[in-house]
Amino acid sequence: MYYVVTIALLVTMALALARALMGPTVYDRVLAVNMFGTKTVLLFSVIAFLSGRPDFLDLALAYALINFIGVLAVLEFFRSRAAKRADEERDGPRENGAPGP
Amino acid sequence: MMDFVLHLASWILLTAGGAFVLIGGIGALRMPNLYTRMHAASVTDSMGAVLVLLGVMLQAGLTLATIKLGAILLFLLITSPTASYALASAALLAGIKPDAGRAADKTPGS
Amino acid sequence: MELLGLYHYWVFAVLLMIGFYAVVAKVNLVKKLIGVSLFQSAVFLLYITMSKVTGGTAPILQDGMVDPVFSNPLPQVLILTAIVVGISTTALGLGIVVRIKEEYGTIEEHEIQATDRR
Amino acid sequence: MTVLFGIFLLTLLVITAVAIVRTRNLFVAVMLLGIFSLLIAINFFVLDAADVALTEAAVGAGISTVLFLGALALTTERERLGTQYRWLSLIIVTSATLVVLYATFDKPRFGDPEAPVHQHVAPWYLEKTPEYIDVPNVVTAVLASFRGYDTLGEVFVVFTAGIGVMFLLSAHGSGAGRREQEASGIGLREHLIPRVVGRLLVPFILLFGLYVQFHGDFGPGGGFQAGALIAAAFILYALIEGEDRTLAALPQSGLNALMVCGALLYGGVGLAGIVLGSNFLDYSVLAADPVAGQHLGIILIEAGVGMTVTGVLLSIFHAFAARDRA
Repeated sequence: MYYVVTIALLVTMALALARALMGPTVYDRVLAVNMFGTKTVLLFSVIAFLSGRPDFLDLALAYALINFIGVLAVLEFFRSRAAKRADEERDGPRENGAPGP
Repeated sequence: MMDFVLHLASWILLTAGGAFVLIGGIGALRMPNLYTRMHAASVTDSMGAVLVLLGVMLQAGLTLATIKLGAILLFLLITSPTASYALASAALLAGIKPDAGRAADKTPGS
Repeated sequence: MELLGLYHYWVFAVLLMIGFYAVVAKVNLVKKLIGVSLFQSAVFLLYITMSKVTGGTAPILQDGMVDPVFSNPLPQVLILTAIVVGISTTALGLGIVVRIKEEYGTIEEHEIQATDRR
Repeated sequence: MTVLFGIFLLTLLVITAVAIVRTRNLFVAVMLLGIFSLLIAINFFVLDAADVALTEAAVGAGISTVLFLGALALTTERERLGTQYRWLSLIIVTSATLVVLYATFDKPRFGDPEAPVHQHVAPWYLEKTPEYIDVPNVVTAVLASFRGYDTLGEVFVVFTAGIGVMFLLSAHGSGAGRREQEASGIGLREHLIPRVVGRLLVPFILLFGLYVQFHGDFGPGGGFQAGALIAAAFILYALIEGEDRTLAALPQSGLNALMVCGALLYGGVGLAGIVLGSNFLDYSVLAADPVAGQHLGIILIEAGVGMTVTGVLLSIFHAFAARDRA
């Protein structure tokens, strides 16, 4: 019966991967990464029991704790980029800064 | 008898959890724009995760594993809404409007 | 089913060469570094694949295991350290790329070479 | 059945890798690299390598994304000139792939217990660990004791890489005085929800890191994983509260001391073996009972590894973050 859950999780991972590949915006891809992370936590918990070694739940715990750091880093990335753009518009473009995309 | 009931309950929870995870995954693939897709993805993070982890907990019985599973559940329930918040505010910052329909995908930031 | 036993090695070969392709064919230096880390992951996968024994379990002894079969711990040790070394060296590479960007104003290989020739 | 799961995951891995190389947007490539890391960690776990999966989790989930994003913020997030010599490269790569594929047919089949790798030293490690070292986790025993020399080398490679990054990136951002004058820098101070949740989680991540550090003899874990987890906790704090407050909590001089002391502790334990009349990195002489000596030695050198890895990863992060502000 663990197999049913595992297969559901694997299929969902494939769906999330499809979303990550299709986009269309970068935020969809970040969403897919985040979803993939949660599925990984669940998959680790289920497989730990499936293989009869419940002490390996540490891995799931590690992911549950630090997975969202990546998404916060994304938020910080866009925030600092937006701040830089606002600065540039105020001060005029910098000399050797590459043009934004 | 007690064992059987516990097993049955855990299998029901696990299957329902798997179903919710799958529904959320399909939703994240098929919904028309970013914010509705986030909405669908949150189904897997909340209902799916809760049901699957509760199901596994019933299998584990009262051991250290159950406490770890409880901690995993707690942290997931705290972190995944935070991640969604961070993502949504990053998207808003980039100017993606929470419109209905496909039009929302055509805004800058892609 | 006999050939399925080689699937892991095929994936290793394909991943290795995808990483290699990114290193030789891409012009952008950050993309080349991403290629290097794909290449690295392929090697990790090869080692861990070799450590697996059918019917085995992770090499951590546990009370109450009857006649356990363990997978090979040695490749796992090598790769465990290699992952941390890998991220440190990737960071070093990224540091060099950042310095190149500051000095040349670009991280596209052709443009760097053009600047050097001038 | 588990083998089929593995094959499915490996197929996803190849698809992800192709997508990483094909995309022209480097930000997307970094996000897909995150998925790649998750997938390969699951694969390691399915292949019985719990320790390796934990390392990949600790490094890949937070730190590697943060570092790549930091580098993208300093350079560019678009490849302007895509591919050079596309067809030539494809021909070379395809023929090389065919050669490697041809070579795989001589490999022993997946999971074969008769494969040559499983015949030499490994059975000896598995058999003798309970007797000589008496820790349940054979991976830790091999890492820290039987092959302690290798690990010493790896620690010094990490150390050197950290020094290299600091040399490269602190050239003209020098002076802490200038740093103080700079305004906010990184930090999500105005975002209340991540701030509250992050502040709640940082102590738990630190606690879990220490658990992984000291539980490494009994379960998956050890200095490398713990170092990466603790570094991730500080990086989270830097993301939500700003880098200056992180540096106030654990200043760069403290990080330098951590890096150096970790490496020295490792080497010192090795030398202590010589002083007490045995070989370099032989812990048996550290205590009256050889097995107790091994336990002591493993705890000490794992602590050294954890200190160095924490120091190096955090110094690298701070070097990139300080560059972003300069």
